[in-house]
Amino acid sequence: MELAGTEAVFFYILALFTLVMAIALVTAPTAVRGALYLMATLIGVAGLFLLLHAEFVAGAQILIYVGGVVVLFIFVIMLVNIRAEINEPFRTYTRQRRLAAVVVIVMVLGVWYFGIQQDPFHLVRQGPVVALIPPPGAPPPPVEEPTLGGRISEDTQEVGSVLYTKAALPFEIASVLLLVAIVGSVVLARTRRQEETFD
Amino acid sequence: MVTEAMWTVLQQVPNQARTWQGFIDALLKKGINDFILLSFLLFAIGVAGVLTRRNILIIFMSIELILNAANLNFIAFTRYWQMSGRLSEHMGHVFTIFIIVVAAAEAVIGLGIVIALYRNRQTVAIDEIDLLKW
Amino acid sequence: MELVERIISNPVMMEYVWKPLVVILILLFIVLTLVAYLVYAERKVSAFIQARLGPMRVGPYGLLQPLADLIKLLLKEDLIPAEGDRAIFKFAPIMSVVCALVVLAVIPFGWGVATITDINIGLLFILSVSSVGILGIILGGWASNSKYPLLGALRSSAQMVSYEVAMALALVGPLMFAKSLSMTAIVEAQRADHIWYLLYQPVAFLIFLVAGVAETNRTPFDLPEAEAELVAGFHTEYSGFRWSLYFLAEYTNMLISSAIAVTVFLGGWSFPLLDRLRPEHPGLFTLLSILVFAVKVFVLIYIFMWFRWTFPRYRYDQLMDLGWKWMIPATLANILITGAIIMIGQETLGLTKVTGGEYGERLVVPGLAGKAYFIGMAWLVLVPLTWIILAIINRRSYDFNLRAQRQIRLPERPATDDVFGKV
Amino acid sequence: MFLKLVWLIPALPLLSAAILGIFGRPLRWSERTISWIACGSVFLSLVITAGVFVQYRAAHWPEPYLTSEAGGFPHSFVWVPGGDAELSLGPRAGQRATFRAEWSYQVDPLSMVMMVVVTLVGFLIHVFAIGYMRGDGGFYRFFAELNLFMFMMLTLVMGSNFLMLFVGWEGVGLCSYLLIGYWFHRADAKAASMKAFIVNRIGDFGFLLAMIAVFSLFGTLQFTEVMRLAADEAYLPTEAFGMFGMASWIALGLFIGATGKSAQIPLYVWLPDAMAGPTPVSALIHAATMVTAGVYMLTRTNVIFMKSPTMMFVVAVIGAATLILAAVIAFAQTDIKKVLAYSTISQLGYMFLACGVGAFTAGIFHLFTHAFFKALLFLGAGSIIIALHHKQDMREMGGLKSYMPVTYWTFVIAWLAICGIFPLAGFVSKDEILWRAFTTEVIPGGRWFWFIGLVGVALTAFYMTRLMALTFWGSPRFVPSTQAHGLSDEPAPHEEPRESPKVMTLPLIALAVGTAVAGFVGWPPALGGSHRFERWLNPVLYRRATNAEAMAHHGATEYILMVVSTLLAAMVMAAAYHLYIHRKQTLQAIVEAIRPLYIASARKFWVDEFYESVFVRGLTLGFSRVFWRTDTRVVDGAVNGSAWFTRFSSRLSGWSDLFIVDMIVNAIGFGLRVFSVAFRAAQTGFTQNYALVITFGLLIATAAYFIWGS
Repeated sequence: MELAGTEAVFFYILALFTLVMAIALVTAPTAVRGALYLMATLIGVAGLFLLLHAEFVAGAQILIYVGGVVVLFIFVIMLVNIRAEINEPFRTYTRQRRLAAVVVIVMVLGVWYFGIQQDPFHLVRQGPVVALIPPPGAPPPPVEEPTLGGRISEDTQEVGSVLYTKAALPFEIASVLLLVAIVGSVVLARTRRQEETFD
Repeated sequence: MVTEAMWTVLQQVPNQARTWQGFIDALLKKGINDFILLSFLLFAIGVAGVLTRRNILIIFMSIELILNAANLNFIAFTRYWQMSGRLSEHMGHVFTIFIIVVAAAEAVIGLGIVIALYRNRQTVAIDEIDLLKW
Repeated sequence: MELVERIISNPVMMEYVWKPLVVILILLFIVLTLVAYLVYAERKVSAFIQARLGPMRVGPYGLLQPLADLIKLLLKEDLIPAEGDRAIFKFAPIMSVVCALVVLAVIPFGWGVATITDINIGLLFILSVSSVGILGIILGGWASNSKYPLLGALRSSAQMVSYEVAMALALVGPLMFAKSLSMTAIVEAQRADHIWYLLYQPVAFLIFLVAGVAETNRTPFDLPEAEAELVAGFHTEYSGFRWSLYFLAEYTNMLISSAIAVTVFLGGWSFPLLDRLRPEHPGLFTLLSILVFAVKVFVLIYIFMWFRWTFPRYRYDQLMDLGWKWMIPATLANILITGAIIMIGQETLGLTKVTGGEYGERLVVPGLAGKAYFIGMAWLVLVPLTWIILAIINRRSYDFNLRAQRQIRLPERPATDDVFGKV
Repeated sequence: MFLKLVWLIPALPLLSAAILGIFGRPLRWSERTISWIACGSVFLSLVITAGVFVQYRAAHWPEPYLTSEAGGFPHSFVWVPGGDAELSLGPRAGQRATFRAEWSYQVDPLSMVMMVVVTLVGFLIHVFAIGYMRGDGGFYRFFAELNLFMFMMLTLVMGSNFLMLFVGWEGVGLCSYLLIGYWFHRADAKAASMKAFIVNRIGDFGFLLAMIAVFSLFGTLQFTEVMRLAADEAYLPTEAFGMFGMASWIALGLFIGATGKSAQIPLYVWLPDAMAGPTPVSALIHAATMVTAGVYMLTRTNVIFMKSPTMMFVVAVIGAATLILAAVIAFAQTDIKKVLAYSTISQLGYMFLACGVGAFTAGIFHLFTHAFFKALLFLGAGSIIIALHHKQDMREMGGLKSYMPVTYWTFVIAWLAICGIFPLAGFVSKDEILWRAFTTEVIPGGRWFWFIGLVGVALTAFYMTRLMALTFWGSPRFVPSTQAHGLSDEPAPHEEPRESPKVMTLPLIALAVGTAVAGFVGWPPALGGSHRFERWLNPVLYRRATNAEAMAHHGATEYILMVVSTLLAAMVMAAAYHLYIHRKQTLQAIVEAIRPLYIASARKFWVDEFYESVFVRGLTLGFSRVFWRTDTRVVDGAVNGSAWFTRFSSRLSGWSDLFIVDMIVNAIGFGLRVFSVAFRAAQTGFTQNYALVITFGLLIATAAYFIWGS
């Protein structure tokens, strides 16, 4: 059992927030709004990571995704269509939206049936429950140690050591990938005039 | 979503007394299944966005949604392993970090392509870019 | 009714909802007042630097000036451009200020209760949340539907993204000593070793300071709001209270930058010889630690203001060159050389040991020899070596050599060159 | 204390190489700065080596000292963590072993000798190079590469496992390539560097195979482990003469590697060409250190070789053949450095001969002495070359004796040493080899090998005396040059050759002293010595000589052999002197009489041409010629024939086109138009359509998995 009691409440809040924002993203009228909703979705997912005790990944998610990728998105939106979607009539959806909707709904229902109802992975629920609201007469639930001054989760250290030992080769490959991405984006994004000047 | 979750809980905890208290207790237990469901819904929303939107930028954002759904799964399963006794299990986190890295690289390249495309075709609508057809 | 009472008064709610709420309210009150007085302080400092008196009218020595400003701002009309995106225009400053204020949660203002919360990714949290703050600025500039704000926003986001890299990388050096991202653990590490990491990491401190100035868009890096070119940058179209939110965010960011610098490099709330008070007078110690922290932060803030009123503004290309060609290589070199120094100190000379203490594993430097080694290496090896590396990397560039720049002849370019190429 | 610093010995030259390579050009350091850094680092290495020698001898001998025992990062670290691999040979076949290589250094008697040679000779040559390379544009590059070579060579000799040996092996190959091609604007240097590199790769292939076999057999690459296990009969059974088993195969691979690096038949062809590099490089890499790596490796793996008498015989035969062939070629060379190069090959043949007859210590001893006198010869040649403004042709020298006294006298010492004149270093080591060949019990035919060695002595004496006669004696034949060296601080262009500056002559003198005294390290008991060198090296050998055996008096035979070889050398030297100085007509007549042989020798027995025609031209050019013929005859014929056929048939088809084909085409077109409607609809050019299809396919696949898969 991953979450119980107080944490489950947060799970509901975050899950709802994430899903609503994701739906808002795919139905957003303009790309800037879309980027904002994407940001909200990513922050919601980061919150879920926190619930799952993945603090470092949550931090990295916000730092890289929200602070980097979304900013980049907005940057590009500003470069390519400043208000094209607002000032001119711009169809939001493509011609195949109905067909696509059917496919997605079939997918959801299929997974709902096969993956959740029939429980093929036998992921049973177990473990103790700490209720948010204790039943009358029950002993008060053990209050967790306040974080101040206590031992801190060593998630970051663990992730670091795994990243630099077991996953050292993928790490190197990722660095090469980033280098390739840098070079590729520079080559892709330069204007013809820049090409002429520097060639 | 909430009603679905409630329904799931009620289905899977039949022996729990269906009182108000039992219902709340059951509702407050969240396991791997819920995360898989959530991540799958996120994935489905992302797929829907990729399939239906006209704006390339929004399509990119939907792809980010799909990647995030995968991330969520990785983290949830890592936690599942940790709860199952493998306390030092952190490989899912590492995978997630790599996915984030790849997503960043993908966004950079993709947006570079969008800029180049816009420069040449003056549009960001995907169904107006159909050079492959000819 | 009973249910409601149970919800409100149960210990979990007490621990996680009510107590934090009180702390947050107190903190916000203090910080917001402080920020208001920072504006006052800035005006006073500028006045003294320019041999003026500054605000003198409202209250003694103009001490009530912030209050007057607040009333003025609240009463002003809230203008929204006609063709702008209204929702985003309204939302952007809120986002900026929220991101600035959220960060306050993890800053250790002092020992004990003065540390609101301590999470194990404290520093990462600060960096990531403040990186979200950029979005507020860029969206505000975009939503104004105006030329100057847009340009200002683009410049600002480019600048902040660039300098954020240097800022984050500069923090890696001290982290190698503290071995934790938790703010309290960093302070504790310095306190236990009786050292400030400034002494081990001079290069990182300098770079962090400069990047902090750039991150808060202050002179000499205030290109996003360069009055002469861009009117007021991204907030040209803002007025009244929304404008003041941006202002609040900027000053809070300055406070935060100083607080991080103090925590990571200047020993946070710890101070030599103060520790002896802790066992007997914990309350007094808490108060003194807050005071120490505040004094250190204000010294740095004064340095920030001093910068603003003494340095001229950089050109845009100089700004980018400084960020990418000087500061990022310097931080990378710093990481590498510091790693080597620690490696040699640890493996060869055996000057350090790694222990697991109250705040997790960290690098302990016991004894005078170890400290002398690290300080000596930092100032005698790291600084010159970094400088040599920078000199080699930039030996062909004339970024800051105006005399040499005048000798360069650029190829003739068409006059219609705009910032974004052919958009 | 010094043993803790072993890692610094290779690290210092590496550091210096890195500093010079990175900062040398951007910071525009002066030659003085560069020389101080380069030579200083090597000198420090030399000092540490000396300290290590003293300490090792006092505390650790005869056990090897491994730096991994000192522990800690700079001393040793896990370099290749590796994973599990299945062994495929020997008694442990099928079991798993961890492939794991440490970066740690091994100090044992053998590597100690090599370290001393490399650092001492290397330091002297570094100093010499300061003078030799003065004013060269790539001064910093030269010293960076030379220092890098020092690092690689020291890694080679100090590494504690095969993988480090291999890294050093490849590293010195790389440095050799860089330094041969140092004057990369010269076509011959470029070609020579590439030739050296490629020829060496052939040898490395054998070495690599042997290394793989070693791991597959023993499951480790650590020298100490491998040698301990190899001595075990269960792992590596001793073979009879004529058998070719496991030990022979491994030894064959190692030996192929050694022939490549140490320039033995058939892979010796690169070494003479390598003389295109600067002379200090020739002295350091292509005479004193790198080329002896093969001998070092043979000795290092002597356990494996001793188990295979067949391969020992092959080694001895190859060594003997190389010895004679190279010496004969050296007879007719006119380039002073080429003569020395062939002489090097010949001397390396001696070393291999020694290894082949089982006298590994004698081989290493000859390596040790040879390093001194051959380095001295090369540096002397370098001094002459500088004095004559980069003239290398001996026909334009002569009579230099009076112009360059220091160079001359040091050269004389080296000449006497290489000819084997009592009591210089060459005499001691060469006679050791001859005596051990004469008495060998490891392989049959020892006396024949002794005889070949004796012939080699005569040939060596002859061509070295010829070299002396053409360069130093006789009348001057050089053309006075008014051309300046191109140095800024040169007083005036001088017409006559003059003695080199001190920075070049001092290393010469030091090496001459070394040449004179190096022999006493291994003074044989027959002459009242105690075989100190052999006793020192004894611990690394498989078949160790007991003390009594080593000290045993060999009786009158040894004296007779010594006297025979010395007398022979002296006689040949006298005869050659006489021929070249006083009886030039007789010489001419002799050359005329054996003209075919002389030409063959001058043209190096056409080996280069043979390789060129067989391997380079035969395989590539020959094939291309075959293809060209095929092209012109078969393909062109077919094309022309088809052209005729086309013309003929086009008339036919022109007619049929009108009436048959057009109708069919129209029918097909019509049919395609009808059928393609469906495909056109599928090819929308609309990205999301494709994505939708992909999603749909994914859906079906997933559904299929859930329904039928599980």
